[in-house]
Amino acid sequence: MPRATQRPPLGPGSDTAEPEQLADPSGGWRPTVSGVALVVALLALIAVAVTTQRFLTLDNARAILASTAFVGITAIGATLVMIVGSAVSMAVSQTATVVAMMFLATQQLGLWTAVLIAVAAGVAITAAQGAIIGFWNSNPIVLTIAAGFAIGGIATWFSGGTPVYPQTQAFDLLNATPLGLSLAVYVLLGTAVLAQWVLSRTTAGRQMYLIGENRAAARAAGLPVGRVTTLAWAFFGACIALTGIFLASFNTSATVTLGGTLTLDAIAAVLVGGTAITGGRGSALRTLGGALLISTISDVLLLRGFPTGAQILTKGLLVLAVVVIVHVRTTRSWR
Amino acid sequence: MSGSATVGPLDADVWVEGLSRSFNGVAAVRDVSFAVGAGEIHALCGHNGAGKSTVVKLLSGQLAPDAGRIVLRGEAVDFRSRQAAQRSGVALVDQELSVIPALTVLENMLLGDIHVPFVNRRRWAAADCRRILDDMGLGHISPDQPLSALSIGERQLVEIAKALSQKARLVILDEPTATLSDVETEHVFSAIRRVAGLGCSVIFVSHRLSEVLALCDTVTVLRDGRSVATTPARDLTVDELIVQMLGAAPRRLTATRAWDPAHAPALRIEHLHVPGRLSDFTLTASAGRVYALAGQLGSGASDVLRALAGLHPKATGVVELHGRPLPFRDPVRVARAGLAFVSNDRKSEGLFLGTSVARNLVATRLPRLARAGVVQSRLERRTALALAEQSGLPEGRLDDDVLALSGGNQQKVFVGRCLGGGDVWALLLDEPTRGVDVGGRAEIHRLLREAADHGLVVIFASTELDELLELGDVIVTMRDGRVVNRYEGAVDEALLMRDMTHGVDAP
Amino acid sequence: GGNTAGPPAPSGGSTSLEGKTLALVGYGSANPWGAYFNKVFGEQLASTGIKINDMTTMDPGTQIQKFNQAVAQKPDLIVLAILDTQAMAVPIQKAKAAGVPVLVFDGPTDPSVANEVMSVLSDNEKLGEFAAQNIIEGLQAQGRTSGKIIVLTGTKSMLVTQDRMKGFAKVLATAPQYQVVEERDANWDPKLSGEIAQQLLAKYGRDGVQAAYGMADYMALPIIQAAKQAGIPVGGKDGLIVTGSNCFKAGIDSIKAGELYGTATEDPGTIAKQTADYVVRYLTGKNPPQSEIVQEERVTAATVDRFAEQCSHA
Amino acid sequence: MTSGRLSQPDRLLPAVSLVIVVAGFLCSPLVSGRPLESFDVYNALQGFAQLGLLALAIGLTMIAGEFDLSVVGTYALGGILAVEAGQSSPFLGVLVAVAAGAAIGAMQGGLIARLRIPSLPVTLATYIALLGLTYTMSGGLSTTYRNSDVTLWVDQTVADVFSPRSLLTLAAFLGAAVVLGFTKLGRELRAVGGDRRASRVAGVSVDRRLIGIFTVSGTLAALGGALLSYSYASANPDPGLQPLILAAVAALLGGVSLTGGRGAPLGLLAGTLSVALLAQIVAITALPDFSTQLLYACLLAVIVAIESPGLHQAVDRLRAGRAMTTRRWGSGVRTSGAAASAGQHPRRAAHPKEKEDDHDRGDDHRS
Ligand SMILES: Nc1ncnc2c1ncn2[C@@H]1O[C@H](COP(=O)(O)OP(=O)(O)OP(=O)(O)O)[C@@H](O)[C@H]1O
Ligand SMILES: Nc1ncnc2c1ncn2[C@@H]1O[C@H](COP(=O)(O)OP(=O)(O)OP(=O)(O)O)[C@@H](O)[C@H]1O
Ligand SMILES: O[C@@H]1[C@@H](O)[C@H](O)OC[C@H]1O
Ligand SMILES: [Mg+2]
Ligand SMILES: [Mg+2]
Repeated sequence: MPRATQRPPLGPGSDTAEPEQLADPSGGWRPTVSGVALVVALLALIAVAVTTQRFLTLDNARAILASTAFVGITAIGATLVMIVGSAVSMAVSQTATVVAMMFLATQQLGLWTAVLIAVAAGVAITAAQGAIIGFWNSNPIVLTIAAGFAIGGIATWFSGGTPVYPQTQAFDLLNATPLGLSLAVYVLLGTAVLAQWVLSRTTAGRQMYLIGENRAAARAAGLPVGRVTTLAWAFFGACIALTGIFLASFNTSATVTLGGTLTLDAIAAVLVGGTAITGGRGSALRTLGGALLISTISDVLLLRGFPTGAQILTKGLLVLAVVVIVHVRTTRSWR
Repeated sequence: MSGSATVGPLDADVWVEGLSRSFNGVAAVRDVSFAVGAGEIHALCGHNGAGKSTVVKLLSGQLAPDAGRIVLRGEAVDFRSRQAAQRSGVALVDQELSVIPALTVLENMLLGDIHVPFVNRRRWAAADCRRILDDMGLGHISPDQPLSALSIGERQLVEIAKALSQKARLVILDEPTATLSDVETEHVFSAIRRVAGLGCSVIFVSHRLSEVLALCDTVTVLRDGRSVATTPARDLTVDELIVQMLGAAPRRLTATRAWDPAHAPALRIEHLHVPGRLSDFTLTASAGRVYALAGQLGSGASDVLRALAGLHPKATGVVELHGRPLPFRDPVRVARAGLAFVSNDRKSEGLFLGTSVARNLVATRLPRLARAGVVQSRLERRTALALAEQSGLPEGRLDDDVLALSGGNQQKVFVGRCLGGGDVWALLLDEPTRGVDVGGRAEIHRLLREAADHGLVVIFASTELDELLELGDVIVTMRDGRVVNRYEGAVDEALLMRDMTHGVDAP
Repeated sequence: GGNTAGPPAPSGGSTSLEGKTLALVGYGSANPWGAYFNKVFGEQLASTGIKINDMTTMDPGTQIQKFNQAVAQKPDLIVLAILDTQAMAVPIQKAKAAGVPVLVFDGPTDPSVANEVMSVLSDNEKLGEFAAQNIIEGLQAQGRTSGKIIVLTGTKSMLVTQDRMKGFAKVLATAPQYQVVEERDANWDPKLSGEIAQQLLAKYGRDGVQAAYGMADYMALPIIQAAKQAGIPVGGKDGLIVTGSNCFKAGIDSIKAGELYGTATEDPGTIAKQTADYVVRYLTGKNPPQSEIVQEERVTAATVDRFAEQCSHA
Repeated sequence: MTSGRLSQPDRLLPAVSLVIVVAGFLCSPLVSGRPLESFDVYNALQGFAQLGLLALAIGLTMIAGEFDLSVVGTYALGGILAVEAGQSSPFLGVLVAVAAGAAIGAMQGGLIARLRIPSLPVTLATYIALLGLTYTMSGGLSTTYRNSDVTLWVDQTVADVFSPRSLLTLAAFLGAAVVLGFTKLGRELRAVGGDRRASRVAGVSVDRRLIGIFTVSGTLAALGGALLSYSYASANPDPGLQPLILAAVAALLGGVSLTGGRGAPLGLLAGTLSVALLAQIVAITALPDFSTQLLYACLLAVIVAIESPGLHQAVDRLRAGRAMTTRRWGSGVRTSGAAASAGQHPRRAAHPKEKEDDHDRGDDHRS
């Protein structure tokens, strides 16, 4: 096994996931029962992983990263929305689909124009929902279910259901693999770093935590609740749009069902990253860790020859375990 | 659990012996003992964090003791839950309002009462409820009204009425009157006396010491989790009680100083009106002075502040800050204009409890600590340190979550957040010392006085006469949503009381 | 009932079917295949004057409700594309009992009710066979004496999928040197197909897989994309041989670009035309055979030009 | 309880949506050109039966302030178990399904109540795991139910418009209505949903109620799946999210809110009937399929508008601002006169809604 000794440049998912999993939201690491459980679980995973044939190969690391990218990018955006207290969006896959359609339909205007249009559309659709939630204090789940119906219905109406084909192949540039990694992976890493910086260093990011922790207090204190919430959703929209663009490029055509199970996959990644669904705590890097962890586990199970059902089952149990570990520390209940 | 020979004070109905409880190794209650006789009204006093509520939680089945025992009518009990305590006849009014807005008044009264049958018997229950409400001075409220339609004070009264009507052996009331007006408090006291008269033991917790002495037979004082004294109330004065609580005599505030006329009018409020709550409130406030809005709950005092803070979207009127109109229906623009609001509820509408003290202190001024939208960490840290020092918070706790602070210190964080910097022009505080002990209260009063000295307009609303008199340079009394009188200087408790309870249209 | 005995208005030679109603309980327009079918089917019958009630959906539960509704409305014919084979058996029996004729298109019914309906079926077994032929041909052309194959199927619970796999396995058995190492349900989902392909290609490594079958072109293309991103060559002298088995425009383009080795027809336009034709024959009393099978064709680089037009509508 | 309560959203929403949809149903002949028949009602009720138990399950957890996303997973599992265990005896199949559903519900309820974990992540995780389980059990294939007697029986016409399946579903709603309406359970469930801490303090066995309601939810979902698989003669290992979303829409139209504390089984019944009738209207009038999506979007938009406290405040703010500009002069005098003439304590005289606004800190309905 010549390849097995060769360490991949970015390392397998679990390696990058590990330190982030442990980071405390406020920065410092405090040993807790749940933290210890997490370390043990991760060590176990690493043990299982490294004893799995072909796990420690460059190709495999690349595959893990690549299969994390689409869901990961959206999940990074979803993290901001969860932190700001809007829980989740149920309209993600519909939005990604519509963006993908627009992206392919505008290829003849040039790649970057098409990208711009697609991102603008994603931001507009999603930020509009964010504005309603932020300024009017609407329930995000009800609103996004409605938005999902509306977007899906309108997309079917206008496209008549036929796939959208690009008139030029300009998008193929986005399928490039510089240094052997697909472009989406770089975008994923870039998005994660950017999101983390926004959250921890910018005024808006810091206000997101405060608003998510206690919306009424934020409002009474005169924090710009509506504006900041809209901003978080706008960022989310840009992330969904990027995913849609990559999905479109990858598939070279777009149909109404392109988004697939993106909605729940993204939520799962954010939750495994330990972001609290009640808002106020979480981190983009940990979401990246969560997304990588899920891909890594799927990968290990796949390499070990487990069937699809077992993979899904394990993913579910993993999410459950992390949710229990993460939320056991807080007694705040979901309201 | 039971049976074993238990000997307590002969006539004791409730006997607590050697009760202890710690949280994460920190003792909240240590070796507390006292006894309450049948029909006795027994007060628990002590400053914030002394352990009163923890004792209450141990007695009412919300917490299990680490050591010690609770004996009810000669039988040792071991409550594993609220229900278990309730089965033994312990009724409770928790420190935090614990009624359900989503239910009707009647449903709230029935909730959790073990005497209420599993299958509903509505008509019978409604009649009972009607009578209980009338006794509590709530004749105007219908049992079928959703609780969400009631004011906070009325909700509190419903909760008290509920506890007193449960045919309990022991009723525990943890700061039941903190949100009540004096008239309402009188109703509560007579109701408490009535159940005590029927042989029920009562444990009463309050920071309003004169009210404690007026109502209770015996007072047990807790200090740092220990019971330091149990004394008949008739043998105590308020000052003596304070000495017991603090272990030393309290520091008195120096008299308010004369107003420096150099300070020009800063905040002009004209014809402020909130439909159904406040009519025609007019006040011109100058920098450097403390304005006190005196009024019971529902008097409109608190609505003045909420309206100014942008939290009453229906408010109308004209408000000017430094001669410029204040967009007072929008909390964001109000804050940007330099008005800081401290609500009367630091938990749900105040602090970010799961966030560190430092981040709470700078929460409202992040834009000013940022360059091009990026928060400057060093500047942030410096500001937090300065604010902590200014508000008398221990520097060592800057990185702790606010949740881990005592109530008094939490309130200091809340007030401290509004201080310092040239970015705040007016402080609006609603009950700035609610539930804060004597020491904490003096600290907060000092902070507010200093803020005024630094040239801020300070307006606060309070229901407590002491506080109004101690702190207010100008006192505006309010009732029924309208201003009754305005005092500068010569005023006394009796005058204030009369204005607040009878208003202008008094006979 | 809808059978108003109005005199058929004789109009310019073509048989007028004015007054006849037809319930189309087909695939919903959310499915691209269904969308194009519905369009062509409607166009074909527009001139006949038949009234078509749109009762299409992609949700199996809704389909049953709509089908039962269609039966109750007693149209002259129900045209049906089955989403859940089993679940549709009893409703079909009820339609039979109510005397409402049913014409099934695309995938077959449950065998228990096969005699209760008329059908215009795509030849799914053939489609699977073509896919296997493509792979064998491609690998042999590369001169390979052995080869490992991965398969991403449509929703496994659908008979369509099962039939394609049956045909695929049958033909592949004739070339035992080529073996399926992995067969996975990708649920007619392009995104899922891409993810699974990435993982499988990583699992077997650069040299571990020689051919791949994605059951529709929109599932085969993500495999190609995944291979390219993993640095695995596609097509050509020693690249991965990838085949689809029902054609879409993107697949045709890919064949022309030399990436997709081949596919097969099963294009919605052809079935739609044949189904529409069947409807007219039936309603004008021409007694068409109870079941017709659509002629499926294999598409490779050699034949792509012949099928390019036919396959370019979905 | 009194007529005044009709204005509360938990009564208003289901009443209005049912009235609108029934009116649409009655008008559908105008489009379809065919008079309504008893079959149309039967078929609508079949749609109701398909959705009903799921909607009841999710609705009851929503009243308790929780959101049980796993019901679709339990629904799928119930279907598969009923088919596998019920080939010879349908009752055994239902029993096995229901037992499994109850166990899954109890497990989740236990985690949520005892560890005080929010329900959305827990039930999402369980949903994914259950999907894996059904997939493993079925190999991803639909499993066939061969007992066609049962299949015919569950959907046979009873009294022209009902079937045993729709009657059973109806009975579940009525049963829930009786239990919650006539015992203290209803009150306690809403209390738990309204304010959990306060309920605990008041002496409600919050944990037991939560575990109970999740057990009921799992049971109902599994029963729904079992009945559906008997009706379809097959069980689908992955029904997708559509049933869940429709059930949630039914519950929301039924007047429950995602904040909890509000709603009743009869409201849920009306909401579920509304959704089923809407689908039936689309079927009768042969509207294109996507119009169903758009109709749901519109109905939900109404709910969003009603339940957005910030929207109402914005409207108030706008009105107050406009009032200021039109009555610049003397406004104070007039308004103060108005309040005084009420001759009552303004707090007491005020309309309840205004007080609610004031105390509504606007955070209590984060989801
Ligand atoms: N759940 C808890 N976890 C950790 N510490 C606690 C907890 N509850 C109370 N404490 C701590 O125990 C001590 C006693 O608190 P307690 O609430 O009994 O005080 P109190 O006398 O009621 O004060 P107050 O007058 O402010 O209500 C305080 O230091 C408090 O911070
Ligand atoms: N709610 C809580 N959760 C966790 N820990 C708590 C909580 N309340 C108090 N503690 C811990 O218990 C300790 C004692 O609490 P308390 O608030 O009584 O401190 P204190 O002695 O009154 O200090 P201070 O002088 O700051 O008021 C605190 O230092 C804190 O770490
Ligand atoms: O047979 C059809 C398949 O070819 C298409 O691609 O998707 C829907 C299927 O029913
Ligand atoms: Mg206390
Ligand atoms: Mg203290």
